[in-house]
Parts: sequence; structure tokens; C-alpha cells
Amino acid sequence: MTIDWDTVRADFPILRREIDGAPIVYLDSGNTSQKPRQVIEAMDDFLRTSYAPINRSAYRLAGEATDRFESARASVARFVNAPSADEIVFTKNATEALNLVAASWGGANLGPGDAVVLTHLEHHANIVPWQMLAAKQGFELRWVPLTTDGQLDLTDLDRLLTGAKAFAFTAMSNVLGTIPPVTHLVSAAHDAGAVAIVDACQFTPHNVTDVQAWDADFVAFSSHKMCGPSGVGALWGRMELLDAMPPYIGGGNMIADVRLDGFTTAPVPAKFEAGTPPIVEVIGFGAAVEYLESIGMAAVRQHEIELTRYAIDTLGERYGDDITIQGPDNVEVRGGVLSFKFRDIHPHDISQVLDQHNVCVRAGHHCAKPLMRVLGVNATARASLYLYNDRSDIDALADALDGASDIFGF
Amino acid sequence: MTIDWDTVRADFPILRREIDGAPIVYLDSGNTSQKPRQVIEAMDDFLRTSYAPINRSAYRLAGEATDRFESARASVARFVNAPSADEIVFTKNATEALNLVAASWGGANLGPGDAVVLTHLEHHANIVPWQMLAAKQGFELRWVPLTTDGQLDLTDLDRLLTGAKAFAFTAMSNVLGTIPPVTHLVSAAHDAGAVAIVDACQFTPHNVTDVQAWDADFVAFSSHKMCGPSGVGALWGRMELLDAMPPYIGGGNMIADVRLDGFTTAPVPAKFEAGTPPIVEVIGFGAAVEYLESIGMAAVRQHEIELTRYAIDTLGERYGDDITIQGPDNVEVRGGVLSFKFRDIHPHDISQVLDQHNVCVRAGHHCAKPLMRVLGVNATARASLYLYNDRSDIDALADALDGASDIFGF
Amino acid sequence: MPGLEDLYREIILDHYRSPRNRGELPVPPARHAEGHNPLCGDEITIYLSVDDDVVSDVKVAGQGCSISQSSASMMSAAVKGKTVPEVRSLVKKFKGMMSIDTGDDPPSIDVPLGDLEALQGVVKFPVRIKCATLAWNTLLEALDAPIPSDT
Amino acid sequence: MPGLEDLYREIILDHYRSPRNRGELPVPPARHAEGHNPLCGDEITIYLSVDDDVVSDVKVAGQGCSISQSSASMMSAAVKGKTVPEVRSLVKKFKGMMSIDTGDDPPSIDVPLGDLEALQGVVKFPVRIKCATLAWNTLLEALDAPIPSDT
Ligand SMILES: Cc1ncc(COP(=O)(O)O)c(C=O)c1O
Ligand SMILES: Cc1ncc(COP(=O)(O)O)c(C=O)c1O
Repeated sequence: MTIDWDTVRADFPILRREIDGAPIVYLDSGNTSQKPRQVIEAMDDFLRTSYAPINRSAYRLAGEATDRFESARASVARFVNAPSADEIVFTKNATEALNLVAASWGGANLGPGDAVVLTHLEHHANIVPWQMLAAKQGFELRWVPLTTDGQLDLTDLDRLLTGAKAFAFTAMSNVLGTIPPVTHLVSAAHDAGAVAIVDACQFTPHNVTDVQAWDADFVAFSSHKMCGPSGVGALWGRMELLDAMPPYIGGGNMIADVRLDGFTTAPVPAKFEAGTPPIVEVIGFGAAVEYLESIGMAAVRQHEIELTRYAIDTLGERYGDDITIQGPDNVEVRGGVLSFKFRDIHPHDISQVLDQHNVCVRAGHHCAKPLMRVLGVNATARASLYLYNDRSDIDALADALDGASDIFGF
Repeated sequence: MTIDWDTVRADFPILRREIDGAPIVYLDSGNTSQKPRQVIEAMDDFLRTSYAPINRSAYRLAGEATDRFESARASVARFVNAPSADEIVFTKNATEALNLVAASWGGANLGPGDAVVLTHLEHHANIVPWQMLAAKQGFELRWVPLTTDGQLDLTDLDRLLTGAKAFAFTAMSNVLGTIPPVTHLVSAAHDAGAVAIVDACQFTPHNVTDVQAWDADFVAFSSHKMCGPSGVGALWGRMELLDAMPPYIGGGNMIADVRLDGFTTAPVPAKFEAGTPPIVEVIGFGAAVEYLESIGMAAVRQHEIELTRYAIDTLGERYGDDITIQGPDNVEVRGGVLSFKFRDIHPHDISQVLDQHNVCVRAGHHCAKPLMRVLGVNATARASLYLYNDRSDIDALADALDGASDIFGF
Repeated sequence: MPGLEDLYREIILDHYRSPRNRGELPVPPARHAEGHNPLCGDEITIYLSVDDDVVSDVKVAGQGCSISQSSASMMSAAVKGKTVPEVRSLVKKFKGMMSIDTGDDPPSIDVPLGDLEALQGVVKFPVRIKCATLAWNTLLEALDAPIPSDT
Repeated sequence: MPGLEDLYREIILDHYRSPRNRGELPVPPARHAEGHNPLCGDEITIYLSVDDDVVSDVKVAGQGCSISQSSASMMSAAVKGKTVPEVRSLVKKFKGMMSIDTGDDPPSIDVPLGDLEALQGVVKFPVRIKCATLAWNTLLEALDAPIPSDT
């Protein structure tokens, strides 16, 4: 099946939004993605005809809403090939998912003398929760360094993993696009007796995800980066681990019984879903993964590989040594996240000039300050691609960069 | 200004939803409220034309979204009369808001020998977080008991508060409708040197809320119960307390700096808002409070007082001793949450029979199991009212109850 | 919507009004398990005496709606005197009737449902399935509970 | 949208290309404070020597965009030699120009903005206001920093 990418693009109403008479060129999907009308309409329709509480009331409207909610859980589970929908815990975002693992699994399993291995590629969401816990429970953090082209330097991996209880790493860097060899890293973790925690926030939106093929223990991701609404994320975890973990947030829905002197917990996933869940958002998340499945994640990946190649080549041909695109050059081991340096112009100024041409890129530390220090900068300009982008967006970026030279006179 | 309540009712599209050829009668707003088209449209429109990341990117679309997000924060602050918008922390729901207070404020301030006072009216969201923390940090929980008509029995309050560091209580019971004297309770807490934490989940949707008049320290509430979307709640707290508290969830946005060996935190509220926030939901929350303000919360309260009186009277006249409405009879000290017993029929069966007539009520423990034990039941049937209900809904409830007698032959 | 008469069959209301095998058994020698239906607050405790792999006695305690109580009552009548494998087969068959996925294998022993078939109508009211199965899930837990010792 | 020429005035680019008062001062006797712009990752450190309530020296370290760097450079030139009350008034006036609410009272001393007026155009680009004010907020923090002692 060949995909008509123009039709896909037309599914996203915001891409017709004009500023100063011209449509926006959205190249900030690594930050958060736009939503197709199928997702917007699913939520709108649910709010107008079917909104009701979940898991609490017994009338038909509530039963119907609960079924739609649970079927969204099943869709999300299928999307990452989880063995069971009950292993999908809905959180508010990927950050909460990673905090849940750190606080609950880590809280119960880590102490002095233990170690957790992270990498220099990590997003703050996969660093700070471990630092917070380490400050309380006194274990060591160890870091996998990078090669010069922004891949993980695995030379010392086995030594780093020796005695470690967990290895938590990103499946795709939100700064460099690097896609580490997840299956290999998981098996190295397991060989060392460590659990493998995958931050798949940047991976699931762009690739076929198979948590079973990875053989991972925990995988975190966020709806808003994969065509779904804000306000919901997910943690997939192995049932035997989730089952043994203490609860994280306490309140309604996560209990079996509450007495004045204590409580008992409900089974997973309810145990980790205290309070009224993001009802509409979960239903939108379900619609988003169904939308992505209707296109096919292998096709999405292929589209983005081609577009990434086109971007690297176009910018390189046009600006030669004046532009440096960070991260691996081989598009097979990277995604469409393009951090670049341009003529010594500060990323913030680049983004300002691009914005003048409606080109939306992010300039900043991308919530990865340790990585910034490794790169020797305090910010990068980053264009990040998604299924709705096409060559015209890359061309617009390349054209708009010209404006920066005019002003800064380099 | 007199309000045209039919126009208000017409703002809620779902109330025109029919099942088996007749519209639904929604009496489960204590569980979660329906949404007016103004809120649905605000979110839909934002998703179609303005969706962008918050606080991270510098292009105009992102700046615009950030402004809308922060102006929703200002609206929510104004709605509860918070002295500053920066004191509003957005959470995923009220449950997370209460967990945040318990884990962060309580985590830093409670230990062996300390006590926290709760009441028998509390929802699990204001019990379990304290039990979880007490199990870790070894302080005592004390309970304010109830009078026979479901009000707080304050006889021993001063004794209970002696030596307590916190008093956490609901501003309106989600089971009995009881509205405790919040200002009095706060000042009793302060007199004893305890901080006052108000679970205002059921209060803010139905009453004029003024956190400064209460003189409270922390106030938690949820968007989905007050015409707003699911997936977002709020914690208001005094700046000097929030400022001194350790962070709760770690990740992006809540940091000032992250290094391999530790991190520093951003100012409040960012410190407590790790990760991508519920962007669209916050904007919907803002639209919801603006919608409520356009009607006026004093008018909403008055409407519900009248409707509650009508409900108590109508059901009483029609069913006499066969029906018992729990909680205070005085509608000045209660809200429109009507738990009732009907002819010894189990609540779940009542809800089933009512559902046959499209009347949606909740049957269950309402996440208040300790209260159920005090009431000597394990469930109640509960009809809960909101601004879009009118006398026809009460009449439909009264009519539908007849069906229960037929089947169970009482 | 299916009529309520599909749900509230006469035999169900009869078990609800006059539940069989109410009460408790001393633990030990009996085993027991507690079940909660988080949706409606129903609580049930099942007591089980098993001698030589035969359920020699069963008692039901707790409160609940007509469906959960009648299902528990019928269950208690049905399992008394049956062997443990027969009971497990019955649970599987009952859950199958409730359209709950119990795997591909049929129950190993074919035990007739008898009166329990009256609960078939519950399937048309999906939110009540949890009520109907509460006693059965709790029964399984009681069967799997550690065999109590006197010490 | 206002043209970029409103933002990138020549004098701004000049301070960006040739920043004044770059460097560090030994702490103590100087005081210092660090500022972060979470949006763009800019980091700045302001070093301040205060003698007899006069800012006798100021240095700026760190990295940032043209707006934050030029604002820091102009700020450093403007505050050197001023008294602490004058400096506080200048900060207030500058933030007022950036349309930041600084309370109802006008600055107690009227200090001219001079070159700093070139930054006025930033107000039309609201996301850049944080860049322009980073150095100023950090300056305030440095002023309020505990006076270092040699021990
Ligand atoms: C009194 C009370 N407190 C807390 C909560 C918890 O709110 P949420 O489910 O939105 O977290 C609720 C609602 O379920 C409630 O009624
Ligand atoms: C690699 C990575 N991990 C984690 C996160 C955090 O995701 P969220 O903000 O949805 O919690 C992000 C996105 O910001 C990310 O790119």
C-alpha cells in the first residue's frame, strides 16, 4: 500500500492556520505533535454525546464510557505489542510514568550500595526522578557516555552495569535523534541482573514499537507526542513487576478497601490510577494510535527516514560548512530530530528569524541540560519532523535560514 | 439579573442525547459533571488553530499558546480568589493535588509524635495519601466524628487538634452533601498551630469559593467536576508554603538546572508542574470557570438550594417513610448531593431500575468507605445535582423509583 | 435495552430474599477469602471446608445487591458436595456463560449449571457481570488460600 | 508581526558582538548570582563589587542569545559607578519598559535609560522579554546576595 502523504497532511487542521497571511511550517513535533481531525472529532463527539464517569457508576451511559475507555487501553496495548491491556497504566504524561517507576519500583528496590545506570542522552524526565530518589535512598548513578557523532559509547557498558539494579535509557534522543540499539541494551541489562526501563517518548510516535521484542521491563511514552491529546501518558510494565510494586498516588479507584487504620490496593492497572482518570484524553489517545495504525508505523518511519535524508542533504548542499547537523548522519540509526548549528548564530536568534517566516522550531536545552554540557553548548536550534511534514517544510526552513545571515551579517 | 436556566441547560449538548428514544436524566454530577458547548468549543478550536507547546518554544504560535495557558491559570486563580496566579499549581486531578500536599509538605514536616486530623466525611483521596505517608513516617491520624444527621461533630475538635500539625477536611461531602463550616475549621486549625488543607472538590463547582476568606493554607479541586475537561485539577497553596516545599514529580519544566550530580528547582508553580502539562485541558478549565462566572456562582448555589429543597420535599411527599435522604435536612448547610435509602432495596438495584428510565445516579461507596461504615451500609444510591438540572429531572427520578417497587415487590 | 425481567428472574429474587448457606465457618479448619466489588461497594466473604478434595461445607457472609447475593447463594448450593476439580470446572463454565474469556480449553469436567442458568440474562447488562462473578472469583481465591493449620 | 529591525537594532548587535564588562570577579570580596532562562537555556552570572553603597565594578559571564547578551552588556555599562538605590531604580524602570508589573510606585530615583532604550522593541516580541530581563533579575539577586565574608 502506498500512502498519500498529502491526504495525511490534510488531516491536520492546524497546518492550514495562517499567520501574517501564510500557513505555519510546524517543525516542533519532538516537543509536541499536532492532532489529526480524527482525534479531535473523537473527543469532541465523546464530550457531546457520551461523556460519563469511568469504573464507578452502573447506568448504561457510564458503562458505555467505561467500555470505550478500556477499549482505548486495549488499542494502546496493541500499539506497543503489550502482552496484556492490564499492563498499560495511564499516567498524566511520560514524566509521571518515569517518576512512577522510580518512586514505586525504585523506592522498594534501591538503597545504599546499589546503582542505576543512565545515559548522557537522557531527558530530564529520566534523570531528575532518579536524582530525587538517590538523594533519599543513597544509591549511585552511573552514566553511559557518547561517541562524537552522538551515539551511545558502549565500550564500558558491561562495567557500568556490573552491580547495577536498573538501566534506564531513551529509545530515541529528543535532541540528536539517535536511536540506540534497544534490544541489545535490554539484554545487557538483563545479563547484569538489572531491570531495563525504556523512555520511549520519542520512539513510539515514529517507529514500530514492540515491547516484547525489546524484552524490556518498563516502557514510558506520552500521547501528546503521537497525535493524541495532552494530559495523558502511559507506562507499560511487566505484570509481575507492577504487581509487586507499592502504590504511587493514593485515592479513589486504586483501593480494594479503606479503613480508618489502613487500606488495601486494587489490582493493576487500577492500583496506579488514583482519582478520576483523564477520561476524554484516554479516548483521544486510543483514537490517535488507531489513526497511526491506519497509516502503519513502518510507513511512518520510512517517510521520516526519507525526509530526514532530504533535510540533511538539502541543508548541507545549501549551506555547506556554515551548518552542522548534530547526531548521527546515518538515517537508519536516527529519527527526524535535527539539532543544528548555523554560522555561530545563537539558537534563540535563529528561531526568532525562522518564526518571521512562520517556521516553528525549538531553541533551547530541550530538557537535556547534561547532554548540552556534553555538546559544549547551552542550547541548540532543533527542527523535528513528523508524518505530516513534507519536503516543502524543509525547503521553507532552508529558505528562512537565509534571513538569519542578513541580520547577523555573517 | 435573573438567569434563564433553560438556556443554561441548553448549553450542555449531552443532555439532548437519547437512549431508547428518550433523553438522559443526568443526576451524577457529584461524580463528574457534563460540559457546556462553550468549553467543548474552546478546546476544539484551540486544537484546530492554536495547539502548540507551552513554556518551551519561542515562535509566535508557542508564545500565543503559552499566553492562553497562563491566562487560564489567572482565570482559575480569580475563580477561587487566590491572591496570585502563581499560587495555582495544575495537577492531573484533585487526587494528585492532595497527594502533592501530603508527600511534599507532609513528607518534609511530619514524623513520629506528630498528628494529622481528618474527618469521617473524607473521600479516599484525602485519606489514602495520609495513610501512605503515615506508614512511612510514623505519625498519628485522628478523626473528627459525625453527628447523626451527617454533620461534623466538633465537640472534641480542640482536643483532636492539640499537637496536630495538619487538619485536612472536605468543604462539602460527596456522599451526604454536608458543607462544614470551613472558616471556623481553618481558624481552629491555625489556633492549634496546624496547617489547614481543604478538599474543595465538591465545593468549588457549586459555591462561591474564596480561599482568602477561608484563610486556608492549601485547597484542592478538580476541573472535571466543574464543567471543565477531565485530566486537570488544581492545588492552590500559600506561596510561602509552596516555596519551602520540596518538589514532588521530577522532570522537565520543574528545574532551574540539571547536572549529572543533582538539580535545582524552578520557582513555583513550575516547580510542581513536571513534564508537558495538560495544555488543552488547562485551556478548557479556564473556559469552564469563565462559563461559571458568566452565570455567577451565587446564582448557581441559589438554584441548587432550591432544587435540593424541591427534591427532598418531592421524594418525601411521594414516598414518606419508604425513603430516607441522608445528611442534613437544612439546605443551607448542604449541597445537592442526595444519598438515599429506598425500601431496603440495594442501591445497585435501584440504580439499575432507574437506568431503565434513563435516570443516571451512582450506587456505591463513593470512594468513602470509612464513611459507609459509619453509616452502617456498604453503599448508597446517590442523585447529585448541578446547574443544568431542573425540576423535571427530580420528577423523573421520583417517577422512576416506582419501578423499583414493582420488581422487588415491597 | 433488554427488559429488566431478563435480569431479575423469579429464581434470582428468591435466592436474594432467602439466601442459602449464609453464615461463617470457623477458620481454621475452614479457609476463607474476601472479595470486593469496587464499583458498587459489595463485600463478600466465602468460607470453605474441603475434606479429601470434596467441598464439604460452604458459607457466605457479606452484603450486596440482588445479583451478587443471589449468585453467591446459588453458587453455594451448587458447589456443596462437589470435588475441587468439579468446582473449578463449574467456575469456568459459569464465567464462560458470563462471556468472560477463560482460555481456549473447555472445562475439564462437564458440570451442569442448573438453576445458575437463570443468571444468563446478566450478560445483557454488562456492568452487572462483576456482581454476578464476585462470589465466584472469591470462591477461587478461597480454594487457592493456604490450607490453614491449627498452630 | 513587527519587523525584526525593531528587535535587532544596530546598537544591540554591537553590544552582542563586543560585549562590555565580560569576565569574573573574585568572590569574595565580590558577590555574585546565577540566572537561567529555562526557555532557551541561557545562563548568566553577574559579579558585583559594592563599596560604600556604590557599584564599583560589575562583570558578566555566561552564554546567551543576542538579546540577553546585549541587555547584560548594556546593563553592566549602565550600573557601574551608580549607587545601589540608583541601580534598583534603574532595574525598576527597565522592567517597566519591558511592560512588567513592578507595582504602583514609580522608581524612587529617576535614572535615564540611555542606550537601554534600544531594547524597547523587545516588548513587541513577548517571548524575548525573558531574555532581555535575565541579566536584570540576576543583578537583583546579586544585590541581595549575602555580603561575602573572607572567613
Ligand atoms: C470530596 C472529593 N474529594 C476528592 C475527589 C477526587 O477528585 P478526582 O477524582 O478529580 O481526583 C472527589 C471526587 O471524586 C471528591 O468528591
Ligand atoms: C525523550 C523524552 N523523554 C521524556 C519526555 C517527557 O515527556 P512528557 O513531557 O510528555 O512527560 C520527553 C518530552 O518532553 C522526551 O522527549
